[in-house]
Amino acid sequence: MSALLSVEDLAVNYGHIEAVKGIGFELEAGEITALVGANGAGKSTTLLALSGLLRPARGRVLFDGEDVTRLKPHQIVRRGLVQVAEGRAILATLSVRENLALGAYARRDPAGVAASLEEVFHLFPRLEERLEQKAGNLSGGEQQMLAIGRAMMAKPRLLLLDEPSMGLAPLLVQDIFRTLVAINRTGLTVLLVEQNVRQALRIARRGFVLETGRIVLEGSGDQLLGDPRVVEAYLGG
Amino acid sequence: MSILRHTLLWTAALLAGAAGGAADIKIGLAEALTGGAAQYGVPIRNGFQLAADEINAKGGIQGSKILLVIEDEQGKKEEVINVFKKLIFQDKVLMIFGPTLSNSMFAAGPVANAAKVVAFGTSNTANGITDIGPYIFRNSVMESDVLPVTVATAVKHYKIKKVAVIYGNDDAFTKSGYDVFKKVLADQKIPVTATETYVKGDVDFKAQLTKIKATDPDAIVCSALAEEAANIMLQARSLGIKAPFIGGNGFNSPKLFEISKQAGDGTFVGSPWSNTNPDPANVHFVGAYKQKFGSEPNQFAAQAYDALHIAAAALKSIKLTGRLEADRQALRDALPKVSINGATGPFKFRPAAPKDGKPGGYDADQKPFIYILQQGKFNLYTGK
Amino acid sequence: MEWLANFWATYSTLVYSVGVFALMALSIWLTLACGLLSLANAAFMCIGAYVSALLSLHAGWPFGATLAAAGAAPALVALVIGMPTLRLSGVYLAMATLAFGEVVRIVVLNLEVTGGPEGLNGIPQSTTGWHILAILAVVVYGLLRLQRSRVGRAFEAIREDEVAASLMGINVARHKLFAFVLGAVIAGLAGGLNAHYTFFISPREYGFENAVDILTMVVLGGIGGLAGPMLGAAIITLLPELLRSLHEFRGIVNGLILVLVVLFLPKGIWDPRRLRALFGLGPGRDPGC
Amino acid sequence: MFTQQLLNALTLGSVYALFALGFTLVFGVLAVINLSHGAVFMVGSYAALTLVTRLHLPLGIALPAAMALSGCLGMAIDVLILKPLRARNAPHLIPMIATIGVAIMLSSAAQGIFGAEILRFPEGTIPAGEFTLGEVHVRALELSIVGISFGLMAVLFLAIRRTQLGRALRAIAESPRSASLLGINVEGLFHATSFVAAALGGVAGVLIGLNFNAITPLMGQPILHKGIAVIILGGMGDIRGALLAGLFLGFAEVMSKAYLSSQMGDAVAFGLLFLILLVRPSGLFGRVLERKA
Amino acid sequence: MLTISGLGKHFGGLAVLEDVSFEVPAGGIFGLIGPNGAGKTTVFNLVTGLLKPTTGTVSFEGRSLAGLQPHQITRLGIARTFQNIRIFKEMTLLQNVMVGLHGALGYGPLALLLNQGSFRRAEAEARERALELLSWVKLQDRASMLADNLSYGDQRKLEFARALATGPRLLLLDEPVAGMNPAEKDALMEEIRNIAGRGFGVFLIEHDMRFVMGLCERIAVLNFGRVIAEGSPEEVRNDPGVIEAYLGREDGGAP
Repeated sequence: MSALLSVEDLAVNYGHIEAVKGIGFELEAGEITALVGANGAGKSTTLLALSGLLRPARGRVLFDGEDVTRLKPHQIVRRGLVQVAEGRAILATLSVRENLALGAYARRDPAGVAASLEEVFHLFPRLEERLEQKAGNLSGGEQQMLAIGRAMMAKPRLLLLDEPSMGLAPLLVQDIFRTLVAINRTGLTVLLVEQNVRQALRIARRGFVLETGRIVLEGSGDQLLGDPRVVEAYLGG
Repeated sequence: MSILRHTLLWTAALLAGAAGGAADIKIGLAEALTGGAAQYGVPIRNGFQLAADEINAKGGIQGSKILLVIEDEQGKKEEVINVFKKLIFQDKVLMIFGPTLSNSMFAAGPVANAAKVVAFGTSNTANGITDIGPYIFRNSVMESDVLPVTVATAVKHYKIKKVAVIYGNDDAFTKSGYDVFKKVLADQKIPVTATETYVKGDVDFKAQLTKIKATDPDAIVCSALAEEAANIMLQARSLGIKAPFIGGNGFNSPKLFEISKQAGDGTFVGSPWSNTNPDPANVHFVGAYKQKFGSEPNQFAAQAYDALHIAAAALKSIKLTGRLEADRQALRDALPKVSINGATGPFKFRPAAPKDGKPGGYDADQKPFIYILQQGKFNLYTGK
Repeated sequence: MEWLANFWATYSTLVYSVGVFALMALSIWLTLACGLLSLANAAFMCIGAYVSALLSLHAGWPFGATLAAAGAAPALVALVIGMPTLRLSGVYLAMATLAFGEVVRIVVLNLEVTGGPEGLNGIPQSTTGWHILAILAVVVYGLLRLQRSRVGRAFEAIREDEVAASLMGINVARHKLFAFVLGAVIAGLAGGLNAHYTFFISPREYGFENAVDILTMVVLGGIGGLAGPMLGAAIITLLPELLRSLHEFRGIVNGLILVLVVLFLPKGIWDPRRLRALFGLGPGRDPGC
Repeated sequence: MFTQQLLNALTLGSVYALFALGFTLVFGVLAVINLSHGAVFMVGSYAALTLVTRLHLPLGIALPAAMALSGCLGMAIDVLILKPLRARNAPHLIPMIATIGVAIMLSSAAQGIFGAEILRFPEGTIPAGEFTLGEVHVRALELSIVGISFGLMAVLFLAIRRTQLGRALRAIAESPRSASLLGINVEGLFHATSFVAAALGGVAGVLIGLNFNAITPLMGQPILHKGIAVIILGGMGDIRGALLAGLFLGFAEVMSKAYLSSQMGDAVAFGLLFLILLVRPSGLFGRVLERKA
Repeated sequence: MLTISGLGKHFGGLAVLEDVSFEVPAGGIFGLIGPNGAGKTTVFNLVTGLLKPTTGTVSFEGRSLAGLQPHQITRLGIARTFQNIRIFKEMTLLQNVMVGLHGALGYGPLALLLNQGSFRRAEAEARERALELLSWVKLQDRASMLADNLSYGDQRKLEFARALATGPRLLLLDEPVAGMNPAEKDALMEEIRNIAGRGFGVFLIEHDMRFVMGLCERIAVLNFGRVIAEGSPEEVRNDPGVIEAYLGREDGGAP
């Protein structure tokens, strides 16, 4: 397997603050990778830079061999790098159907879109039941399902998820994580940013620990779960 | 210091010497050439330019050419004061024509009056303009001279029992026209069934007209500018109102029938000027204007054209000394005696009644003509 | 010295206007300084101008007293409409104050006592350069003192973050109302001064365009300090005079200058830090960085 | 009389709504109060006039051509002025002032080119028919204004509601950031929106130029004020709200003139606006489009 | 010191907090923990008056805070910091802290206008006090710098000093160590201990378990808007409900 995404010396500034200070990592195709760390460690900043929403101060992002560092967000999405943003970022005033339709905005294959829609309904039957409702009226869990379902509509090759467990009941978190594993089994590569370190590392094949804008630890999910430093810092050791 | 003073003295002497010969006679023209009032200011400037060209082509005033110093006052009061001061103190003009709007004259007139320079309005019809002081002149005929005749003639012609009124209430010109109408109607004991207003920029008068229609008046008295009046007429007809219109000074424009076509037929207008007045002076003016500017003149252009001829007549009657203050005063004293026959017919001045014991300026003393609109044209009303 | 006398005779009104519009710019600057985008100041100027002119014309009050009334009347109005209005934020406040301004203009247009669209004329010419200079000096001094006190800091804090400011123990609503009312006082004074050197006032001088003109002065000059609004007022007032030779195309240049400043000088012309950097006096940042 | 007034209100209201449509669209999508919209409206009017008088084109061709021209103007304003300001993340007051500058430039340019005098369409440009139904009189021109206004509004409304592009615009209105993460070319749609909004403004200019038969460099000012009132009443950025509020303002104005006093027509409109803002800060009909980003 | 009883907050139909009751004792450091979205910041917003509770009451030193405006509550002696730092970026550090001293400056308008001694004295004292507070967080050297130019960690410290300037008896800290590295965290922990040592009550929200456990004397745990546990760090750490809610289930498999 070769690297689907490789990040080289990525640094991102937020105003005067250097939020990400030159990080590098690679994602293997077909794997789930977890990027973990405390609030403010620079996880979301990294994802926003990967999606083109923040312009890096330096460094390169290669997606499937192509340099996407300077591309616009919509161009990056069209190449199959799709993000489910933090806080679910669903479009509250639009219906569930419209949200899903917009997920396939860049696609020009109606048959493929219809097939993707069936897949999403299969993954999240609840969405089919609520198709005509305004997305803002969904429960927190349903909104997260919609956000992931909508991203799936773009037929991504790499899915970035920013804190999918935030504000969800444990039962729902289990559901979401199970779904992620299922999605991954279809061959989709996943980069997961989480505060729920234990859950994230459990499903991830590899993990990176980010602290104040730097990668301080990396390894397989199991390795990191067992690492005393991780246990102490994030699991309340 | 003394060198400077010498230089100044020399310059003054030179200027004085030059003015004594065949130097240009500088006359200021402050009109609104940009902004909302430019639609009046531009034809006024055209009228002046036409008159100046004619006078200069005929050899000017005792060998001196008239030089118009034209400034844009934008129809804003601060601007008009600035322009007046610039003309008086910097350009050192002999007198000033303008400004375009009555409101502007209220702001700038006192400046000229205090500096003892004639301010001559050609388009200011508001009451009280000439109360500002003895240096304020105008050849624009006040509505209070025109409207009583217009209304009386129309009432007699149509046997009018009651009228409705519509006017623009955010414009000094149309509002003061309305005030006069109101007084005239009260004086002539004609009941008013409805009084409606609109504001500048209104595109739709139907709400008011529908209301007027419901009161079934014998005529509609209208104080509006030509474009608005024409649209009011069109909309009135499209609502099925058949009553004729009686208009004020603002109606005096070819635009009225250009836009309203037959809708304005039967309208009574009183005016010192008309496009179709067959007097040779007017025929000459209309022809020359069309040739020079490629468009129909309007009343504002005609009054401006006459105004310069009035000033020229006054200038011809005096001897310029080159001493600015004396010349300004001489011109001021000569103006009231002028009487000419111009595009607007026979013209002479009438002193304004002193107000609060202070002497006033001079208003126009002109007999209005009454016109009736027929087949989209102004025709002189002959009484049948 | 004749030259100077001539110059002053020609341009004194222009200089007066610069002073009066500097006052207007400061009045809007004051509200902007605590984060309020108010377009009501032209209406406050209108109220001040009419109140003082009417008192001069009909009640025969001395000039000083009419000026005091010119400041007080709009302050009262500002107090009444400020309480409900200042709850609105951003463009909604701008639009509500704009609507208020239109209502004032239309009411003045339709009253008998104000002379309707014909306005008031024959107002005695009581304003002299010294009056304007003195009031401008007092206002600038007062605002400078204010700026350097807890009130000034509170304004700035409110502008940056209302919530954080309230948690610093600042009564946000009261400070906003204070800025709004004080702005109205300054605008009213400017109106009173203006009415007494132009002989004439009419409702058309206090419409939307005028409100926007004054706002433009502040944005053009810069809101970083007191110098910016005054500089902006001077430029906007003098520009038409300077561009006089361009005739009907001067509007284009006028608009273009506005657009270019907004595009290329985001903090306005008077931006102390940029100026310092420009003239090589340090790195354009405060020392210690 | 009431039926007639109702019809009067409908004509006036639909003109307001048509003008406000582009205005509110730009606010909804770009979050900019574009005060040059009145000037664009004026440019549309002059463009159609020039095409009719100089090139002797029939109105049927001049109208869409003027629409396209004003659209291009709108797009140029967006690309040249609003885009750099967006890139800089300028506070909302700044683009508003920039558009004031544009408005001054455009109306001065119009005056420089066409003069300050009132211009009008030559005779025969305008459909002249009119008819009477009982007490009610209607001109064909007015009917076509109502027709074109409602037609364009319906097309726009359906486009926004039903098409993928419309959904994308609503997504941008809610959050440009979320929209771009969905693969929507946000900048491109900003330009497109500016084009459409200005084109609508231009059409409104032509229609009013035809109806009032008076085209001047400053004709955009009064309607701009009404447009501001409409989009606030309708809830800023709300298309349906603009339609309803335009009609509502038309009714309020006509009815206050008809049954209260014609002097206070505008005072009623703005007084109402003021009060409504105090009671319902997000407008009478609409909701605020809150931006998350 | 701070008593919260039966507190509930609904946004539309969504209940963010329900029947939350606990007591923050005078002196010492009290922690409120819970997963993201559990409603912790909402508690702070209710206490400081930024939100009005749907049910329940908050009282401070025996006095009910119901109906009070945020600035009034601040003046009673409660100050707070924010999760996403809210300093005044365009102002200098000194000015930031002096804004916090707003309530303490009592000069009248006349003194202000005439630049009287009382005004100058009060301002000078405020300046001194502000510099002292900056020195507590070791920022006194950069007092005249714009706050925007500070690093993330220093911005947090500045926010701290600014909160202390309002003269609180209770300090509410919302995730004070978010975005800090372990060394910075340790340093800040010391600062907070120092501040508590000076007699301020501290009530903090935090994610970082190590930090909370090491610092707090008592902890309440919030999950889904309800208090699920309260007690000493030891008690909380061993509470099975807390472990499940906060750390996720041990057996990540099927339910």
